[in-house]
Amino acid sequence: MDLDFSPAERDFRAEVRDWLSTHVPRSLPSMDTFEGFAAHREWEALLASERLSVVSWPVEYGGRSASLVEWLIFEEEYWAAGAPARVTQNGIFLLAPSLMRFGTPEQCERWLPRMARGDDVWAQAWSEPEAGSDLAALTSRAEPAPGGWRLYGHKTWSSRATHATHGFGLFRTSGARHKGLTYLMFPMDDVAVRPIAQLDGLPGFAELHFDGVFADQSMVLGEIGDGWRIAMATTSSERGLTLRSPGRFLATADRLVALARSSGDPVLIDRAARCWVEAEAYRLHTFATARRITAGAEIGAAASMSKVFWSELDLRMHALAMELLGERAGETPWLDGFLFSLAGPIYAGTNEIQRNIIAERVLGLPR
Amino acid sequence: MDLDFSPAERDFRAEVRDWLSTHVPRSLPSMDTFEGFAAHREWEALLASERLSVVSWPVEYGGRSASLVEWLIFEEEYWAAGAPARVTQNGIFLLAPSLMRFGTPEQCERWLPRMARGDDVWAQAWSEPEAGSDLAALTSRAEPAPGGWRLYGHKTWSSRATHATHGFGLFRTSGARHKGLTYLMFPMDDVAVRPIAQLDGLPGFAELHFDGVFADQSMVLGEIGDGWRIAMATTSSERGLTLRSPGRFLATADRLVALARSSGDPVLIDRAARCWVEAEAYRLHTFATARRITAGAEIGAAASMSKVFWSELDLRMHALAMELLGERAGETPWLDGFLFSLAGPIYAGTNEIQRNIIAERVLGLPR
Amino acid sequence: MTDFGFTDDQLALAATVRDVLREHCPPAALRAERRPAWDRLAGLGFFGLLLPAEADGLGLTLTDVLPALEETGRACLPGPVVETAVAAPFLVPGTPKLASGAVSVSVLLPGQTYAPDADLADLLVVARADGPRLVARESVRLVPKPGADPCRPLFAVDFDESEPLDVRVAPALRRATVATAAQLIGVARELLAVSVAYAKARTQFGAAIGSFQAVKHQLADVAVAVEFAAPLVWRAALAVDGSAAALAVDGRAAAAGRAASVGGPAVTVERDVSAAKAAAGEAAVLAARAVLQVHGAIGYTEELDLRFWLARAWSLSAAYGTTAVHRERLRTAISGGDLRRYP
Amino acid sequence: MTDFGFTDDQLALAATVRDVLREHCPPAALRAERRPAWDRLAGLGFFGLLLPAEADGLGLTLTDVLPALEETGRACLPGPVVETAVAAPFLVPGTPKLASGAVSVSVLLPGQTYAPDADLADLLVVARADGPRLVARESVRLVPKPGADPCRPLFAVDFDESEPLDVRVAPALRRATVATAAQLIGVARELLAVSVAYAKARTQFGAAIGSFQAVKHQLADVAVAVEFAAPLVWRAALAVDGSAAALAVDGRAAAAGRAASVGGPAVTVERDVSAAKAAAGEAAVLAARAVLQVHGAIGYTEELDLRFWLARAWSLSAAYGTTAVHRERLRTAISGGDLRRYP
Repeated sequence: MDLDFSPAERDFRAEVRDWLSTHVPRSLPSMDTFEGFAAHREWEALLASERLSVVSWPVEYGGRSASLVEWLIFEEEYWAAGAPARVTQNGIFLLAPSLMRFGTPEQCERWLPRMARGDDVWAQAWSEPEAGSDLAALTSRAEPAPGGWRLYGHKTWSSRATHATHGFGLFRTSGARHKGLTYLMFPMDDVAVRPIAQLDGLPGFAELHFDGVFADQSMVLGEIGDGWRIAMATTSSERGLTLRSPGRFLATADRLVALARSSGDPVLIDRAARCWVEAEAYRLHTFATARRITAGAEIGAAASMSKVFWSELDLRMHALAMELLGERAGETPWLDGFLFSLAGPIYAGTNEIQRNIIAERVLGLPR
Repeated sequence: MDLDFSPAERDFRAEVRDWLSTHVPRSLPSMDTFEGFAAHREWEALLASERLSVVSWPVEYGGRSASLVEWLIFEEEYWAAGAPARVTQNGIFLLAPSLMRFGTPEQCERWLPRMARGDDVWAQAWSEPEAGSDLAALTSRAEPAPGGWRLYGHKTWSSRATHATHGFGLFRTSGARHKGLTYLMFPMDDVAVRPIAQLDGLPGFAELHFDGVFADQSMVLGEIGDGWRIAMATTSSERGLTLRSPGRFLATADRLVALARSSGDPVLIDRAARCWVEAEAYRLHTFATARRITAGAEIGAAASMSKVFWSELDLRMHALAMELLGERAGETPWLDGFLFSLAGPIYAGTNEIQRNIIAERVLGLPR
Repeated sequence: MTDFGFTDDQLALAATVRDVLREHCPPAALRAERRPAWDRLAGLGFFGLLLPAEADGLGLTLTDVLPALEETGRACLPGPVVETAVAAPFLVPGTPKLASGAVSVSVLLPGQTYAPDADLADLLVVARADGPRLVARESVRLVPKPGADPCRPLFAVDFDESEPLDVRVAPALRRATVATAAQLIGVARELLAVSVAYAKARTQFGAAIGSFQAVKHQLADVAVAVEFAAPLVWRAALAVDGSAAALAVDGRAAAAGRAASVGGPAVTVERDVSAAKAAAGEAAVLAARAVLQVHGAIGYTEELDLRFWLARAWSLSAAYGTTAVHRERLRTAISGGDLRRYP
Repeated sequence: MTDFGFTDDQLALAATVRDVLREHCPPAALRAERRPAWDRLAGLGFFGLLLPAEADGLGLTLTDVLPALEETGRACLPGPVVETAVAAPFLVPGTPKLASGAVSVSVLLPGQTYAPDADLADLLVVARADGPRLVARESVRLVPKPGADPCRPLFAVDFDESEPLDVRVAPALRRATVATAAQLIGVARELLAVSVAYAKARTQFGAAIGSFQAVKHQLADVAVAVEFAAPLVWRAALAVDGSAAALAVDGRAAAAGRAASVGGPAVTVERDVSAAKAAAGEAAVLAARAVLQVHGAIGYTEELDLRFWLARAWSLSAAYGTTAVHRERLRTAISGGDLRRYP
């Protein structure tokens, strides 16, 4: 066992830190506004110009073929530098792993480099009004059409969809429940988008209405009817290592400790110190997971433990910041962070679902 | 709204406090030992000689016909004085309310005065090995015999049964599940008792084996086959106001604050202060409940809220004391108190069951 | 004789307020109006409830109006209600027409960071180091401050002209704090009711989500938190009222010869006020957390009325001292040896 | 290059210890013997693992033996294992036959209240204000102190004759604390396994209780707590080992020219040790709470083996500093600005 970094890893950290220190924009408008979305895309393009937008991807798709540990180092530096949230997140963390695993070489070459530069921004289209936690109850459908498929139905809780260029999701091509679902990508041009304002007043989500939107044959990911399996691989990645690197929580914990210290209240300092240690535990746990993945292990249901841990830690940190700031919270980024953190235990599989998965698939309790 | 006590109530409090200050024994051996059991019975007899063992009972049964508020006052003073736990508890708080409500005048006159003096000490016989939380799954049975009933079967988790003189419980006289259960009292003489040692090493529980134990007709409480309804009225009283008066928790909270204060650790003091306020909340809530009962209201399922609150508060208080005392805990009464408090969320209906009841019967959520 | 519950009169007042708010402060009004139902409440005499008879008021106690205040929380009523109806009678009781509701008041007292709803206020009472000052609308400069609650905007206050007020702010501040705690109980009850209704209606995996034990137990925990926070709020109101009575008795040289048995010395009253505010704030914040978890993503949107109650839970839990501030006061009082219980 | 997991050698050692304990420290042995499996472990060289070669040891690091220590917790192994195998090599490394397991050691170091298993100790190391003292069995007077754990009795220690020890106690104390944290992880894992097995087997209301969501979620929470406490324990072992390495480097006038990158200054090592002990203690206490709740009344009895693990969770969480003490150290370190992460 060892927690030393190699010289190459230390050099990489130094390079990233140095570049970020001179390039991170002071602050961008929210990515859920029109001008904020454009500014975030510009930032992604700048990152990509340094091959820093997707460091773990192969070089040919715009990355550096970085190791998992290097990616974790990048993320630590990225959030510590106060860099902006990633408008390309859904594509990079949800779609790209599925593309690399289930897509054709042509699909990868066509879409991944554009995604890496922020040329395309992808929205996910999983949930439907009657299928939230119960994803297998989807009813949106894809009907065969000359050269491809026509999509019909109604998706909701699609993050970033208000400004996205493309989307991806599951559509029913036959059968019921888990069977007969197909994983499809589609351009947003012909999708009727109704923005949904969040608690902060901005349209982080949208409803998508499909009335014959065309997706050509090249937009099918994997086999027809195999969408459930592909999506489960993707959502497991969403729940697990790749979506939530520790970097963001480490940066939040550092700032929280500074905030608590200024209060002088030992009880609040204690709560902040506890969060700081938990963020450190999450980081260490992630190093251990990275080691296992590098050794070829599948993380599987254990990813649900990470999801529960980081989402509740994030909420606890922001709730403590709310108590520390009181009526001044709205003058700081903590209020928006708090509202965002409230969604953590809900999205990517509610924590109730995650606890069921832990109990049934990690511990082996009966369904 | 008013929190003043009447002059009579204040006089009663002064009398109780005064009497206890000169009569409470310094400390008795555990009631689960032979000599401790005898000493506790002696103490009950002394209490009864002052009509203080069952203050809320009618005068003819040994009480003072005290109001609910006077009973609460008695309990506050009793625990604040550091007086011994009540060896007669099962009879007084579980059986007696059912006797008064469902028993004949002859049954009340025969059993209640003896119970008040500790002449008889009653053990409950509810649970069976395969019927713990699921009480309706009982299989112990009563078979008709000349002049009464013969009892067969196996009960467990019978508190105090090792030394008790009598028992009471449910026995199947016909049917399945809730139907066909009859509420029976029985002498312990012919019951085979196997003590069960608890975590503290003492036999607070026992298994009871019945192989034709005779209970004459006078030992049936209520109608044949009506036992479930009677028992539910009793267990509701067990979960609710009567078993857990605030007095014990108030005394614990006061001692906990003193203990925490001496640590000088503001985080532990904060936790103690929080417990103190919660004990006070429980007290105030109980005054409000007493007012409703006095006005003729049925508390019903709301009693489950009290059960959850006091049992988890009690556990929290004792767990904090364990942290405060560390390796010195065993030299104080707090260790035994901690072990006892661990049973709180389990007995008298687990807190999981209680939360189901709250959700279904107080909030109206579907089963 | 202890009688720890509300009288028929107190409950009737609350029922009247509830009926008015149901009709005149529906969720649609929260989106459209800054001060819905204000005139209707004024017509009921709401703003004179705590004022003495000589100021055209009814001279009621805080305890008397507590259930009615809870209803204002349950309805998420906007506007400086607590400040005008509860604080002002103890700061500027002689203000003409205060009882009629024609004058709106906001306050900025010790422990508050900003003045709530100051945009609607005809008068502001601002505590300064040398004592409270009365500021008229035309003398005030307001700077809006961003916050969570669109219906309870916050303002930094500056002014040149003001009058000194010869009054202690503690009686008003205590009452505003307890009144806010009562509103928080109302907010929590409404959030719980909305959660239960949604959990009965929403189905997933072929069953109402309210039939899943995880949902049941979360909502049961909210019910327990509210159930045991409420009596602390009632108690604090009695303590505040009692300390007024005790002061009145003292003022008359304790002619009656019997000290008020409910109200204790000031430190105990502060303790009880902090216990009420902390417990009510925590119950409401817990209810907010549960309602979001039960609703899933839909709870996280502006479209649902829910967001007004969520915002109110957060804004009121920070108002008149955060939960952390009141917890700090509690541990100072209690570890300082103030373990007295009343009666 | 980071490699945050145990090597095959480290895991193989743990597997060997586990096999020995399964055979020679079954639950029946906990009722019957004071020091089961001791000779077998000694035969494996267990008590020399941390001793240097010149003391007939293997010179392993704490990290190397951490999984094996976790197994001693999982098996609820009685006896002064941590004191003899982990603390003694850094207090009295020159003791003849220490590596062979022929000499048992108990310790009473700063932060401990009583000496554990001192009835079995041939030697005692007792910290006094003027430095640590070595006390032989024949010079010691022991007063047994009541505690929760029948297999880890506590003793007050008094003596007349003793020798001064010219050694710093911190290295031994840190290692004993981290070793105890590793045992707590083992205890927690065993309690979780027992809970899961019982929840699968026990039926109520016609279903295995493990199919009820309330039970599932309680056990899931235990799993999460253990899962995220364990890496803190590993990290603390690395930090303690690293600080020894750094000292060794310093001692050679930093000839190699590169400071140890893992071990930080002492304050950071203390911080990491406290993080490990607090998190492991809390995980074990949570597991104890859950196992009792899952078992219902039967968990509350002396008849079940369960009681030994319950008692161990409580006794070890209080050993070498309570959770509260370590939490206090953590907040002092962290609020003092020690936010350094390694590497």
